[in-house]
Amino acid sequence: MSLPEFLKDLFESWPLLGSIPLWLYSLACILGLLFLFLFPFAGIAVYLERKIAGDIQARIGPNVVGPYGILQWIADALKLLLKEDIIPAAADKKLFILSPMLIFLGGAAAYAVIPFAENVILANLNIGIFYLIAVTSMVALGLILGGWASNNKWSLLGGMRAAAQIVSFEIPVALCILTAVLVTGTLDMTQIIKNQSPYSWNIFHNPFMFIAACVYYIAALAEANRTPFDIPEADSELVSGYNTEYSGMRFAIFFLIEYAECFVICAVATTLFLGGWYLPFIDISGLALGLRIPIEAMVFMTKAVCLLFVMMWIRWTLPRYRVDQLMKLCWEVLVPFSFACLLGTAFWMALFKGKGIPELIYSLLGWGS
Amino acid sequence: MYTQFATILIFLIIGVCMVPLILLVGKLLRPHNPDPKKLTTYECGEESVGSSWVQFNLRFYVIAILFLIFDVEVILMFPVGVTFRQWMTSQAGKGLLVFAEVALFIGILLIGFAYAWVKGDFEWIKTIRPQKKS
Amino acid sequence: MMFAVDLRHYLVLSAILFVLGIIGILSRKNSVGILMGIELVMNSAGINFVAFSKYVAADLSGQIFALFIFVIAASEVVIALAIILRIYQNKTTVDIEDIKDLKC
Amino acid sequence: MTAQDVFFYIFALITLVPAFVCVFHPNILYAGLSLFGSFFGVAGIYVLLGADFIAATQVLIYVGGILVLILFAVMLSKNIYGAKFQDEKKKKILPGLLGLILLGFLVKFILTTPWNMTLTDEAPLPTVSRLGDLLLTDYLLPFELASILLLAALIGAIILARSK
Repeated sequence: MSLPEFLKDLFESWPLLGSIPLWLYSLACILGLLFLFLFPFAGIAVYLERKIAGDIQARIGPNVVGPYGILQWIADALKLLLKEDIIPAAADKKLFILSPMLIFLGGAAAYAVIPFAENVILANLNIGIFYLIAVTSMVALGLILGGWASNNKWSLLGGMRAAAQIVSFEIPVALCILTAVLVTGTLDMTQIIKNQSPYSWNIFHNPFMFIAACVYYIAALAEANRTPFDIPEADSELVSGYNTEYSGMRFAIFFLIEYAECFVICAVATTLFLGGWYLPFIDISGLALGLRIPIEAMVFMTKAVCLLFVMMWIRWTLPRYRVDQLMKLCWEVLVPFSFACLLGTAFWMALFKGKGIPELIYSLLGWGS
Repeated sequence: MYTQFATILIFLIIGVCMVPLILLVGKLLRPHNPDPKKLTTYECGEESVGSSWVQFNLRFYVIAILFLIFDVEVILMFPVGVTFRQWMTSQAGKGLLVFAEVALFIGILLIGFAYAWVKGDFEWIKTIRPQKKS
Repeated sequence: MMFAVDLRHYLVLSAILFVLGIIGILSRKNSVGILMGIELVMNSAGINFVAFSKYVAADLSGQIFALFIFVIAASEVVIALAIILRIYQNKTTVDIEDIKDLKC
Repeated sequence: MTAQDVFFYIFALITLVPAFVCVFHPNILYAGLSLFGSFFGVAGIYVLLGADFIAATQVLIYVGGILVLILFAVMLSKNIYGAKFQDEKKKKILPGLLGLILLGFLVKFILTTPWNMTLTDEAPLPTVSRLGDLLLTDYLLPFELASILLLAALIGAIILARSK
């Protein structure tokens, strides 16, 4: 059940809140998700990134604004808000304004299907993960327009390279998600998690799934333009790629969406491969609903934030790929691997009738759980 | 199903009008004094040379072709992937038959992938040959 | 009742889209624009198939056809744009007026 | 006038107005962009018809794939001597007239023929698993032929597009 329906049933008996129509609940949930989760979390992710970068490079990182620099991201946001926002005279004004909209839509709309806990998912679509792939493929369009509209040779090349990179890394991402769908058998995000259990996560289902998880993580890293794959923003060559001409709040949107997409990648990885809100071997389905949902949300968030930490860790340790190495990596390493995982998982399921390694071990040991 | 998609529609509407809202808030708060010097396109400080709608060769396009063909293949595979588990767990006899169908579908397209690989279409051409001036 | 949406409304909508596509194909000079017209025609066919699959035949055969329309549309666009860009490389123009002589 | 009818008219507008702009706008890049809006309208129509998987496929293939290809083609085929995409000086009266006549015939046929439609108003069921079963059983041959078609399109396009 999706969050708006869950809240409506919860507040059915209340005098005032009982009569509110369902779409008003979803409106409230959407605004809550955007303003209470997406923007603050993106800001905190920026702060985390700079702290981790500082730690890796043996320096302190932001610690001036607020205790340990926690309010640094608010200061950044306000600064960007007050910065002058120029549109270059030679730029194509309409496209210049349209491009951040497309990119924001592509990045933010994926949050509608992220399952934080049992009933806490904004839209319980039957085609959850497929909708997510469809929506994130819109970002490539926004990048092309952004690069083209700013009428700047480097941002044009940066935009084209970013679009080519996102477009070509979408194939391994889609194939690895398809491999996970083969194992779980549904596209509905909450159902994907329910098909797993605290004792058998998808990543251990069969060896090919483990490889598929790694390939997914790497390819999704590249799709979000994160180092070591952030060729478009390669400061040495392309100044700052497609968002050279953007300044002020418009640039903040590009910046914010990059971190929003990073969290989407980690959330999808936890949902598909790491068993969503299930603790490793502790079954908490017996607790009361009111207690279980916060715990599940915390478990889901800890897994996602750990993956986010790994992403940031990678960013400040690995050097950047060249463009031809990047394309060669995608088409000559990741795509063959994901095809192999797809066929391997299909063969494994045909052989063992859909049972994974955990189930086989349990049936051997006679637990039969 | 309609309620879920209604939520998605509301989300998209809010998403679309969120960016102008933020920019509007920004527009109210920030200074606005455009001067021609500031509005020139940024080229590391030098004067920008020539129009930027520069021409580039076709390797971006080859990438887009490969993406679209394999995207369509993945899309055809998604419904099959969803019911794959049912076929495997329930009808015992047909397990390998369904796997053969899926393997044939993917195998045919892997031929195209191998062709593109052997013909070296994945290499990102390092030297850009001068455009043939007509 | 005029407003209760049924099969005819969807068919009228896809007819209008189809005609817009035809006008686009006939009136465009730029060959990439002609391709956009073809995309509109393909979309209108898709709407017809899915509308029939809901209102007339209860099974999903209409949606399967819509799925195969995507396959055909994708491969058609890929080939057509490859031809257009190949012509552009030789004659540096995409206007159909200049691509009339048989030898590029 | 249930909610679905209202949404039908909204999505019909979202489909037709950008399609109209795409056909009649002189600048080819803006025409390509208005296709983006019309593809979203068509995706909304698919949702109203209960085809959720087809709607997501429409967004993924048309917006994420074909439109990217068209925009790449438009940018790659920008003629060098700096003409700013203004290319439409052709008159649009004749095609417009022809289109209107065709539209008149089509609408007449649609409104007169008795369609034996079954008006069911229960909420549409999810379609993905039924599509998968159909693809694997009744429509297996088209499923395999589709991959051959894609193979042919892939190899043909690569040979053509390979910049020698």
